[in-house]
Amino acid sequence: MLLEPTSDQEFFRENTAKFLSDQVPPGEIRRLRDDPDGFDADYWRRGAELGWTSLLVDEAHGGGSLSGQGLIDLTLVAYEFGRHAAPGPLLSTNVVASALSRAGGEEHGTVLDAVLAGTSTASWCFQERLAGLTAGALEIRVEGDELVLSGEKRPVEHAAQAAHLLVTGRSGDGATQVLVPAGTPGLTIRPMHTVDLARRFSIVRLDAVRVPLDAVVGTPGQAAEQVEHQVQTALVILCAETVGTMQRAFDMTVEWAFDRYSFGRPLASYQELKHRFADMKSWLEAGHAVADAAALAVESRAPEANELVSVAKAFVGQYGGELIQDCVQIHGGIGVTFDHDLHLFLRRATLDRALMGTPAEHRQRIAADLAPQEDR
Amino acid sequence: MLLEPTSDQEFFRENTAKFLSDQVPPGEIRRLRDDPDGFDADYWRRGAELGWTSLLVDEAHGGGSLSGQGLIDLTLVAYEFGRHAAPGPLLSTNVVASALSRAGGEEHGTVLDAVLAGTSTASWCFQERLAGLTAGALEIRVEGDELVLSGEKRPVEHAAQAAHLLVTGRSGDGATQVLVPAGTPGLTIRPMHTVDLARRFSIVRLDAVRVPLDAVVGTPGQAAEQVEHQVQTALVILCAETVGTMQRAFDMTVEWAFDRYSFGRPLASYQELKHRFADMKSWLEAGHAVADAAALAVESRAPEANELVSVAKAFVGQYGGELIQDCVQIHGGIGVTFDHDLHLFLRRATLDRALMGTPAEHRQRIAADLAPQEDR
Amino acid sequence: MAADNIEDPEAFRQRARSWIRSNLELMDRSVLAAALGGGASEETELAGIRREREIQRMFFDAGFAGICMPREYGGQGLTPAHQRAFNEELAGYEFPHRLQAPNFSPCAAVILDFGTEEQKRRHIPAILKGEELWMQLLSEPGGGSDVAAAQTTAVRDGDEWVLNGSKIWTTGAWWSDWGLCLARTNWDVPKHRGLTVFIFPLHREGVDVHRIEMLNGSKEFCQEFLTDLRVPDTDRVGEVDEGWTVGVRWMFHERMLYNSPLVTLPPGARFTPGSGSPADVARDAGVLADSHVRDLIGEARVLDIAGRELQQRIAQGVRSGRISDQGAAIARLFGGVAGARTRTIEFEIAGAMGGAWTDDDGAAAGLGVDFLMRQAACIGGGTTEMARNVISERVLGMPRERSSDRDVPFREVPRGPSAGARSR
Amino acid sequence: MAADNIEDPEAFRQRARSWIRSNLELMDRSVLAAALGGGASEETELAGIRREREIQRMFFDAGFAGICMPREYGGQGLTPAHQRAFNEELAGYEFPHRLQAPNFSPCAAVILDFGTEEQKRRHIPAILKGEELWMQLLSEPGGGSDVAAAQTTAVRDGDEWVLNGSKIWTTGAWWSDWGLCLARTNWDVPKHRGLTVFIFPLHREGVDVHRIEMLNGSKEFCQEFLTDLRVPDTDRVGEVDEGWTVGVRWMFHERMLYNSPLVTLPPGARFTPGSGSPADVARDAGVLADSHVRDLIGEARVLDIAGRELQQRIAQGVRSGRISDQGAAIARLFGGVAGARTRTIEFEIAGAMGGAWTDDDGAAAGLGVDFLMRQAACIGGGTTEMARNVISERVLGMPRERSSDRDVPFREVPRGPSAGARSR
Repeated sequence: MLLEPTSDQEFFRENTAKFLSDQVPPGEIRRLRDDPDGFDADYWRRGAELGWTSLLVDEAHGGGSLSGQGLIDLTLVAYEFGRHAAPGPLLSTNVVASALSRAGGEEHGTVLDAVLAGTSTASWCFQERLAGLTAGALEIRVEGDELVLSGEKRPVEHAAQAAHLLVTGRSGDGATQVLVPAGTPGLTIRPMHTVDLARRFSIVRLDAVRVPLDAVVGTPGQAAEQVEHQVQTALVILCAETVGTMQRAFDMTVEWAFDRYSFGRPLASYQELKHRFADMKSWLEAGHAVADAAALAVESRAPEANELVSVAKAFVGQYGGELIQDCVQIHGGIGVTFDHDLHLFLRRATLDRALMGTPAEHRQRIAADLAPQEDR
Repeated sequence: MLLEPTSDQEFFRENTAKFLSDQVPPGEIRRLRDDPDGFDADYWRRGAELGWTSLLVDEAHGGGSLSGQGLIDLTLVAYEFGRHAAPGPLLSTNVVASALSRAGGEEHGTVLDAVLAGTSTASWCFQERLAGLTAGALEIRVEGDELVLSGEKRPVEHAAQAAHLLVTGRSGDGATQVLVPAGTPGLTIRPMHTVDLARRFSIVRLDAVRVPLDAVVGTPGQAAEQVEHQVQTALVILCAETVGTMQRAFDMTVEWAFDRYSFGRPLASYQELKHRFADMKSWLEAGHAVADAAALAVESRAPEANELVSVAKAFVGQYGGELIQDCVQIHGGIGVTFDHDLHLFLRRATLDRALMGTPAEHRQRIAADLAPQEDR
Repeated sequence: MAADNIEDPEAFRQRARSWIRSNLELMDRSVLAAALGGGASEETELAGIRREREIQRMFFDAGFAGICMPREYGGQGLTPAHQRAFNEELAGYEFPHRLQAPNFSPCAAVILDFGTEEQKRRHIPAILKGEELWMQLLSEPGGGSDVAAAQTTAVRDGDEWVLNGSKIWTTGAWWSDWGLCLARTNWDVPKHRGLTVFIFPLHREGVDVHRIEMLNGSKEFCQEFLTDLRVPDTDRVGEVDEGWTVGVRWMFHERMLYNSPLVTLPPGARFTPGSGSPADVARDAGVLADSHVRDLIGEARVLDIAGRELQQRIAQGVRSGRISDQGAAIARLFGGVAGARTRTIEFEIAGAMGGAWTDDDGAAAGLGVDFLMRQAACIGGGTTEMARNVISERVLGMPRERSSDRDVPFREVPRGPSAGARSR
Repeated sequence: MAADNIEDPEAFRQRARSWIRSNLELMDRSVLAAALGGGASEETELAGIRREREIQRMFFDAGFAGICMPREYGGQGLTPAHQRAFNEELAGYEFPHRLQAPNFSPCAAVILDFGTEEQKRRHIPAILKGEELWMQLLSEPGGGSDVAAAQTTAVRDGDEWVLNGSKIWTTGAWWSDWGLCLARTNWDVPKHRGLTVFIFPLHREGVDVHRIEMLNGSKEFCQEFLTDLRVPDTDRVGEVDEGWTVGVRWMFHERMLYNSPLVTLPPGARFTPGSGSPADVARDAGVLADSHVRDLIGEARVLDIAGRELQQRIAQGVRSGRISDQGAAIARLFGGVAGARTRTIEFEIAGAMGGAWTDDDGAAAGLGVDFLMRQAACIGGGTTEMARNVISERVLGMPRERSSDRDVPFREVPRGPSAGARSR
């Protein structure tokens, strides 16, 4: 997280932190395991009032940021989501809201208004199996005054809870994005299992789903740049959230190490553990640093943004998991029980690591930029 | 190394250990850095008298083992070579001697006798760039009553010191091995740099090198099985040698940890270091265990021999390097000086790791056996 | 026992093979995986236990129970080579996997080492027949790795002892019969000198067994609350206040687990989660051709085989005396670290399926949950940290870690700000 | 100094750019690599130093020396932002890399922090002009990580001190002019309370500089033997017996190395071995298309960038006070571990060429030797172990490690069986 936030940013972050601590304490997250939606509509609406959905939306469209750098502000929310393993479709609503606003905001103004107000949510149907971070193989065809969509997306965040789905795909050689209302014939939403207790994912199948031409977002066949920016935005959100999980697990475990005595002295006095805490601290601070650098690069549209989001995702994906697992180890058996809180953060970090490209996929992406393969 | 050697084996190993300690103490190894041959002819001949070259050779051809399991006996020598970072073409002479003996021993009897006696050495020209552990792309063609060899081998152990070179290659679809005398026209031997102070490697080029038909070893075009066995033998020797380097570095560093005081108490009393020693001990014992298992499987021609040599090479290649580097770290600055002994063992382990397939190459080989790729 | 009284291991193997083939079903790996992953219902679980007791009884009747246990207590009095032959023949067949650890080892092993003649005659045959299932009551909620810091207290009252306190991490106590329990009988001496070992039935007044839910949904582990539990002095194991002598051996048996000749474990039937190999995961995740994935597949195999060979080396060395009993910690450490790494490898190979999956995803399904549980390999049965302490101090002879409880009456040992709350 | 007195960083950058382009040569990376790899001859090395002194003088004359140093001592009195701009403009050009560490930091930094006014006026301008090159005499042969356990002794004799002992790991002492030296002035108090810092010229009677050969052939490190070396009391830095106050700050500067605003370091010019990137190595080893190799290339890049961003975060935090000075150890730890891992990655990518190579193998040549040296990244400038102690104890506030030398007169501290021999 930002080392030196403005006082506005700090106030904003603290508001969200306080709200999450009150509304979704660990016991509530555990309870959500059995809730099919994973979050409560009222909770989400109140979060939207705190500003969770508007930061990437143009002021002209009803949005607005604190600092003029909306994505940076949003990382503060994502970070607190990580620190609380908080429920709700933070990533998908923000990516969709940003996409609708960037596309002009007018055509889909009603949808955008509802998403901004938190009265409904929108889901981003982007990833496909083994398609990497591209718009995917889903086919988008023009037939008369309709678009016909066919293909499968997975995993899709909170698809079953969303009023609208922003679907990416290919029309001919170009990338296209289409806003599909929930319940459109031909749309099937099949729930998936996930490691997280509160987030919900689905496989979304589109079998010749028909929508009017004006369901398109932006210009048909020209969405590649938009999609790339959405990918970067999503990665920034995931990284900030992961850093939040790392920070929380680390803090809990430092406290445990001071409190817990073994052989008559606190765990924190054992050199081997102290040195592991030192390593964890170095990963944690490096995690903050790369996640922030990536956010700033995307916000400022810097040329290195694409590399930095991959570096950040690869780094926090790998070291975040290792850090929290080390926290589990230091807790011992209690750390793998359902009643303990630690696994809530391990779950979120594990989920985020697997979404939008694993560390290995991002390392390949980085290598592809550094060393294009002449021979392929 | 064998957990429970026979008393014969123990006596044999101790003889070699004592000879190496006397003849090639660390100071002598350091001196060899500037010796173009890397070992002394008399040293090698006396080693041969101790039995270094005869263990894989049939009794009928002048060889013989202690235990009836010659390769197991040889691992004791290789282990001591590792413990002393000893000079000399142990791997190549044994592989060649074994190949000549298995091929019948008669055709190349004079060469075999000299190798057995240690009065000359033979080199095994096997590896090529990026050819993996196959006989290679070197071309062996019949022209009248001659064989014509063309290709390049690298790295070749002690080629420049050898009286004969056993060259593997392809004739048509089959693997063939040919014994080429040093000095044959068309043969170029170009020295390479290496991390080791005593071992020497070369690039051996064969430009239409002509030898009589009877220079072939075994049956032309039918050497695949022989080559596979030679590869397994070489890997067993390298693994045993690496385990010797691990053991020596570990022992030196345990001693250092007891002797060296920091902040008024021995390094061995620091928990963080103690735990690293525990990890090292587990790698060391596992290294002994897999290296021995591989040797036994190859010796007994067990079906899992091929997998076990790759497991052993991958394991000791990776963990051997990590173990000795950790020993360097625990020594601090002194551990990377030329005057200290530790790097002699790090060098040998580093060399052995890179020869005959890196850990990564062996992991690929293991995966290829476990999961053949249907789609390639 | 003289060697010539013993059946030839090869003949024994043949006899075992034909008996196994005509009497046992093939192992259903998916059932095993579900049981281990916590996915089985209580009813299924209890049915499984019943079947395992039944098989154990069949072993007993056929002369395959307690292969390395003394004949006078119902065992076969044979050698580790016989047990190995039996294990190998058993590969692929159902076997009483829940009855191995801690039932045969450490529990039965400790009774054999320290029990009275009467205790051995009463309990060992019952264990071998599958009539008594035993669990170890060793760890405590406030104790962590420091099992000698037991606070569960036993106070003498005539010919009986009265036990109060709590034990935790007892596998399957809810379906087991008897417990082996380390308790404090003296708070006024340093911790190792005031312990005593007791045995008692788990389902009786004074013992409240509570199932703990693990993060993967498994409820196999239990916590027991002992309240004024009365145990006759004849159910004491070893001398009063000398329970640590028993405890040291007890933990040796625990670390030897998979190598104990008292345990029946077919090769390849390690108690690990998942039912597919890393190569299966790669195939079902569609990434089998990727060389980075193949590197991971190779790495997992290297760890698996190196671990197996290490186990064998340590077991052989401990048997022959070339390696001290404490050397068992070396294999425990390696196994823990390799197990955690293997879970990570499988999760990595699963890629996006590691975060969200469906039941159609084959071997790649559910690996995210196994990843969440991966440290269990480095915690259960004594942490890897404790193993590292043992290796450095007992095997390598390095100076003992300073402790603030060595020469202090246990009553006065610092327990930290929140120990009271945690230890209930 | 008021902000309005300061040149705008952008204007400064423009001025720096045009000066650099018209006055400096482009950097020859192969020359740098050879120098770092120990492959340069003594003559080449000395010629390199001469050129660097010359460039430093040009910096001074052009107003680019000591950008963040006070004007009264010849510096420019500007801000870290100016130094950063200068560094960025310098990328790709020759610069006095051997004169940065430890010359400007820690040495000049320590003089600025603790020197007398006279010492600063005499030495800082000379350093900025490239006339004096400084080295730190901190470590000792018997001391390891425990620099406060210095045994080099200074005894007062009137207005002078007489020094005896030995220092080690001084980079380039053979071509340097002055040394900053930590010595013991009192053996009868605990170790931290009996130290004093002195400065003296390195090439004079009583100082014997001996070059140490590293395993890669480099002879940059030296060991000094001090024999009845007489140093005037005016060349003492800080108070008598309070050298540890200086030492703590000294080591902070050392850990800040690459982030110190006193150091001139173009981005990408890190002092690492080798002249090729992992991708270059892969290309020259013929394995660029392999996805496992590409994973390693990606990993090296991740570590490189994460390390860079971490350095910046820590530097920013230390400047603003949000992170304590001790936080510099976090970046030092990460840099060491990442450096060692990167050497391993390059070696792995080189494959067989890592063991044996020719001069024709391009970027894949010689990486085996860099691998042999890889721990240097975790040793030089304070070990990663010491950094972990600092982070856990000073940053996280965990209990200090027990030591047997805290409240004991230094004379009575146990030194181990062979300390005498080792410390000469």
